[in-house]
Amino acid sequence: MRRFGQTIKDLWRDPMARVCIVGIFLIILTAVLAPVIAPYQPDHMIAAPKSAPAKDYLFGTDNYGRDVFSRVIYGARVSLWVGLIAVGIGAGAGYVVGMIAGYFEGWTDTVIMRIMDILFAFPSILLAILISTVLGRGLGATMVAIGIVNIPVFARTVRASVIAAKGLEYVKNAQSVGVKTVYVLIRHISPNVIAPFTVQSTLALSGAILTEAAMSFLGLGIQPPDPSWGSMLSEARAFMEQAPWMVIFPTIFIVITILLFNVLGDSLRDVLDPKLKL
Amino acid sequence: MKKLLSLMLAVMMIASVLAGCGKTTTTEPEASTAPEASTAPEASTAPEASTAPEASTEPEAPAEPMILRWGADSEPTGFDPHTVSEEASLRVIPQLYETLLGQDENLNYYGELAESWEVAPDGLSYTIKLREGVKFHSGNEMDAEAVKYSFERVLGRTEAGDIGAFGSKATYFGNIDTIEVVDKYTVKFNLTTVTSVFLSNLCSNYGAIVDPAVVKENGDLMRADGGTGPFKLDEWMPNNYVSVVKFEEYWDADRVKLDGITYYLVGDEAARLAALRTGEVHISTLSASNVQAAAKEENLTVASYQTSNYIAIGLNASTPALQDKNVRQAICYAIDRQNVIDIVFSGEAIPTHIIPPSTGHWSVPLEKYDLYTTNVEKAKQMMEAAGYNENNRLTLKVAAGLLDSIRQTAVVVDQQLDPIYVDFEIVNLESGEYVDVWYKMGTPEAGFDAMVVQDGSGTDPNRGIGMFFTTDGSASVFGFSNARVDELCELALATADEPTREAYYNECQDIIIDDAGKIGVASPMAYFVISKDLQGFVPTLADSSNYRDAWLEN
Amino acid sequence: MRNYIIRRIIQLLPVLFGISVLIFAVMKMIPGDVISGILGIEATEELRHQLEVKFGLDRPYIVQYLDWISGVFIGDFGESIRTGNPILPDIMQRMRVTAELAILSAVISWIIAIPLGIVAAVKRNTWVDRFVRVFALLGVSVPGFATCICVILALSLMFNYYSPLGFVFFVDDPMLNLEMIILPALINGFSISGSVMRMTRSSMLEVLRQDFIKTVRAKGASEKVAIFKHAFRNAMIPVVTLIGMQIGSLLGGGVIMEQIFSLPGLGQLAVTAINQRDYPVVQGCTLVIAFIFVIVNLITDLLYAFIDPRISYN
Amino acid sequence: MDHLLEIRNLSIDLPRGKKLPPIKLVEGIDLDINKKQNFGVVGESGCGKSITCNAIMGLLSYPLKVGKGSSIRFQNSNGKEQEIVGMAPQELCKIRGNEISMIFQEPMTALDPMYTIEQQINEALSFHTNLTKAEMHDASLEMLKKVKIPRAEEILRDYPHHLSGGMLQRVMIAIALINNPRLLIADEPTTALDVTIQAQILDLMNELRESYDTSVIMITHDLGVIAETCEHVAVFYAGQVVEEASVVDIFHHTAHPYTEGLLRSVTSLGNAKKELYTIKGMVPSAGNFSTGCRFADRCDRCMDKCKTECPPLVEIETGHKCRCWLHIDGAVEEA
Repeated sequence: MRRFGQTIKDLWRDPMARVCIVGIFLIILTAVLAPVIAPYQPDHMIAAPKSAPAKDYLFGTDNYGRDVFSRVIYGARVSLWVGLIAVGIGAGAGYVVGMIAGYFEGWTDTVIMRIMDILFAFPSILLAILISTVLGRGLGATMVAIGIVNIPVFARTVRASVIAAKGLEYVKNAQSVGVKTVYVLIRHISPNVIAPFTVQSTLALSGAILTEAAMSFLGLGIQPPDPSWGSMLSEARAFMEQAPWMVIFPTIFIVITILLFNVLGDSLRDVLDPKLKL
Repeated sequence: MKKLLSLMLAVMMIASVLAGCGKTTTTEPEASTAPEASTAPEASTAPEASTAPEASTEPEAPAEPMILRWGADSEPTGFDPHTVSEEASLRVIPQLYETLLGQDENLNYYGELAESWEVAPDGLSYTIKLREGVKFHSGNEMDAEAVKYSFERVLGRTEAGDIGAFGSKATYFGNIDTIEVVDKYTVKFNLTTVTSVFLSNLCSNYGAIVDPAVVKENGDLMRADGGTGPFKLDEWMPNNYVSVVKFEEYWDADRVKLDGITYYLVGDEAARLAALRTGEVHISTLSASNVQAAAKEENLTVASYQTSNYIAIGLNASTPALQDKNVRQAICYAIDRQNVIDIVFSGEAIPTHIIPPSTGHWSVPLEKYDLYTTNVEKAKQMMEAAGYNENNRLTLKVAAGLLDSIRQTAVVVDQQLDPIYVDFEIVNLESGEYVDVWYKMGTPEAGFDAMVVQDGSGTDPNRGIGMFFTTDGSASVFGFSNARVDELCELALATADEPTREAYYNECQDIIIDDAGKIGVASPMAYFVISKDLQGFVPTLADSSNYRDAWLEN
Repeated sequence: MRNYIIRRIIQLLPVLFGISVLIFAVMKMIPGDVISGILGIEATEELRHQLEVKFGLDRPYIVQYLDWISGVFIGDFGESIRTGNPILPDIMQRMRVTAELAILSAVISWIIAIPLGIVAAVKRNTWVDRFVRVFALLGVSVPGFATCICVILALSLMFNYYSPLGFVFFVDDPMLNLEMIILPALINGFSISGSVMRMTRSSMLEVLRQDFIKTVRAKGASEKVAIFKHAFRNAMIPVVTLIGMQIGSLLGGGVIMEQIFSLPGLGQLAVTAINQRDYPVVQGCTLVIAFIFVIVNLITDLLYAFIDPRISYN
Repeated sequence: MDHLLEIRNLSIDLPRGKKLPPIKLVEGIDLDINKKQNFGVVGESGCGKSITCNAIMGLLSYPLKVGKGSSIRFQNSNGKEQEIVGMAPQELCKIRGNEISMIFQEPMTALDPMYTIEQQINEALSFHTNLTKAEMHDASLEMLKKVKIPRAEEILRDYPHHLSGGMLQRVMIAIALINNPRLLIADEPTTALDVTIQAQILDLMNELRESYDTSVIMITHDLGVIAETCEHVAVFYAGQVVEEASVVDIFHHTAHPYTEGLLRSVTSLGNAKKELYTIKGMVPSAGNFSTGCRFADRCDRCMDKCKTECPPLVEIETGHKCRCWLHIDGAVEEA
């Protein structure tokens, strides 16, 4: 894992990346230490409903009178968790499938890509409903649903870059010298796959958090009363005028988190992609 | 570069060709949004023809047609008055169809398609004299034959067989024995048993008079228009708008000032509020909290009336823990109804048990029942007596969904029951699932211990109690069954004398409330947010969609 | 090339077949059924049975599936259980709305994203690059429906404007149609332009480092020719892949966008049908959406050969 | 000015943000190239020889910049003298590919994979001439014949990935010479090719030089190529010209110890058996050149003066310059 340490050191030099790493660390910290940081329990009704931000409830209260600030903090825990695990599933499976399809071409490639087409062509909402029905609602189902929806996208991206990488000279050389296939895949081809893969995973992460919001909009995502940014947002939709803070603060947190991950993705791409040094 | 541009064009060409084909007529009806299964049809919404105040200045017909723009929150499934039950369809049906009788705001009957009616002394037959010269939208004349055909269609005695009409139940027209056509404009209904609610049922849209020719030609009235109402069906663009236009040969045509009504689907509440504010839409429904925001707008007014719907928590009789009456009563004691009303309905609703106060004298006053005065301390003792304490809490799997008010009530009540060792595990079901679970709520297969519902008890207790609490009542899903209640309901149905019916129903209410199997919470108001341009529209519990006297200022 | 297309079309069949089996199974697995939806609360046992027989829901699943799929081949998607209408014409009509929104959003996103992506790559690490990257990130990270609602509320509060209601097709009244669809298309276009912009920048950066760019410049080409004629052409493949994916999903219908702007699109139809367990409609919608996906994917793959001579399919 | 190209005090900087001064990759380069001259530029890789030549074409890749006080003067075909450093981009485009053209080391990746060979040759013509499509076609066809490409008609329609390395390099040469440039810069044209093709390309270049009266700057690290093709040679080391002389003087009267070391480390049939000589130490990296002679710590005849002061490039004989205290008289203490 020397490379990983090296990547972090390189990343640290880029000021933008430094901001992101600190930002993301803070958010993860808030999520983990939610019970300590949050002044109230997320589902306790502490004041009159829909009251404006004030001293003892910084982000105001929602239509039940619960403290939006505590809910946003507890929400971080859920949204981040959903985002990371879902992208993990999607990226992991997608990477492996993409590699195999891209490298072995011919029959395996066609079969795999056709299965990917099936999953990809399937309207994601319906796929989400299927999975949440089979697995029962709540956190687990949402994560798996979003994960599976992401697999084809990753597979396609990875496959495209593997095919492109195979065309390069040095990969052909490695093959011609009789290097074991797995070694070629990992050692030679994957560095080329890393750049688009990183960009794709940061995009997928933002997509995952937004999809979680859409799913709770349809009543599929996180069940009340536990909060996630997405469900808070879809619940607050109807009160946009009288209680705008119910919408503003979750949106701000969603936007910030996704921005941080995406900018980190960019800097990571610059660091990881060997050709992009200067 | 040239190649690139041609390529882009190619892609766009294919997509637009794909979009271009399949040009079809616009009157293709569409599957609707979730059925409001639990809010059963308002038996009472029949058009009201009482003498509305004569409009002072008769507006001369402006050049442009006067079309009322309605902001609908959901999509109708179809317009067959005998079978459809969603709120979205029930807005449009009263414009297209009419019934023999109507009920005014103080629930007195008046003749609509009927000129006069008399009841035989033994109460077993009703003779109705029809209004003459009334035309269907198809141009055929409305006569006794059409009335006979309409009721036989509901009872499944026409060639179409049973069409799944609600009216065929005993609680409606089930006990009509024969229908005689005395002459072209006189119809006689012979009943098998005395039914005091027969006249009130005649006002419901299940008793709408339809044109036999149109029914035979189209099979059903989901998309075809066989009514006599002031407006006829013009165009239906699924998931977008439904438009009805003025029926020239309506029998009371000079009273109708609007040239047409178009119901636009604006699913999103914030969007509806914006459309109302900009005048893009004249009238729409909003939830309690947004109504307060709309009331502040100077070009909008709010017309509201107390509905006969009520939010309730139904407990699954087959759940072991809930078989202990003390636990059920403890839950009833612990609920703070005013708190629910303040949070979920912004204070604009009234506490209620299983028969809402808006049904007038039929509803036993809430103060009579100690169970309905919040007493958390007593509830706590009852729960402790039943063996529950801080580390042995009762967890109930609660189903919610369909309406925001249902979802929010579940969350608020869960919070209120916390001190008496009860926790809700709320699951928001999506409408199809909600309806399915609703049927099984009396059995373990439901998979839920309780369910928050919004039921409509209508204007007559025969429906409010008969349908929901008799053992084989079609809406009695929570497994409640009491022989005495069944017996009382039969007796009440059989007598026409009001005071005795009231005594019977009061006793029923005592038994049902004491059992606390279904705990009433609040009866919400219905709101219409109306643009100041719309005049002459006064919605009431009896009739909330009568636009015969309405007109638009500019 | 021609027999490649034929081969790919043949490959479509198992995909569509797979999807039809999957969607058919899905609809059977989802709890709740259409009959209880229709009858509402006053259904009796024998009435349910009658309706089930009428819609053929009592037959074994295999028979139901074969009956449905054989109909699909001859373009008869069957009737909707809820409304009794033939399904295909209804889906086609909705398709026109969704396609129009999809194309307009896609074109808007290209207009925004591709030039900015190129500029960001060419003027690397200048303030332009940073502005573009932040602009793209905003597009990706702001939740769709939050933007829609804010825009609607802002327009109604400040300009007392609400987009006209009652959808009108472009053929019937172009101006009104455009006025209706421009707002959702702009918001949709903006949100999907983010990822296209990032992909364009990322692949342009890679191409600009290639040797042949230096050769082109050594031949005396101006910066404009080097960037647009040579660099962009090479950078297109990953961008076209992404655009292909996006168009595919756009044509699937954006439910949230359609619901907020009450556009009668395919997404709205599908989700409504799901809510009411209207099996044939859901099955029909899924098949049509899937068919579009697969066709768009095929077109994208063919575009590769069209753009890049190194890739050939004969 | 009688030279075709005069480079005076050329330096190339690598900026390190606003605070730190830029690193000077290449410093104080003075070179003169005459008409029809074969000028060799030799040095280990990383000594700054190719970025110097890129600077001539104004093709320095991001973030490198030409340092202050550098001057590259060029006499174009109608005799006008132009200063290339700081020239307006449109003007520069008129020179590139027309007056000065360049061929690169990696033929496989030097052509745009998306366009046919004909399109890429015609493009070079289209920038500098207004021939019609047909005329361009004939010109390219004729040019391909000149560079001895068989089946020229078909090759025109092919794409770069259809051709071998040798073929592609011939196409590059065709592109470079098609506008009859006055100066051709060849940046290690044969390094990527195998030996047999290498010889053919070098013969082809020598042949073409006659008919095109073009002077050539041959950049290479291979002294064999220098010997075969060049008349005058400049030796680069760590960003400086350390020796410049005719090819004969370089090989037989080498003055600079580094050049000597280079020559001795070339394998020739004669000393196949003896152990190969290698210059000890490493080339200093661009950031920390010593103030003195940059070859000091690797030079076995290094003196104290070499460590402290950088020797100037002095003409020790006519046409033979050297940057070494050994050859600057008076500077040498009696050893």
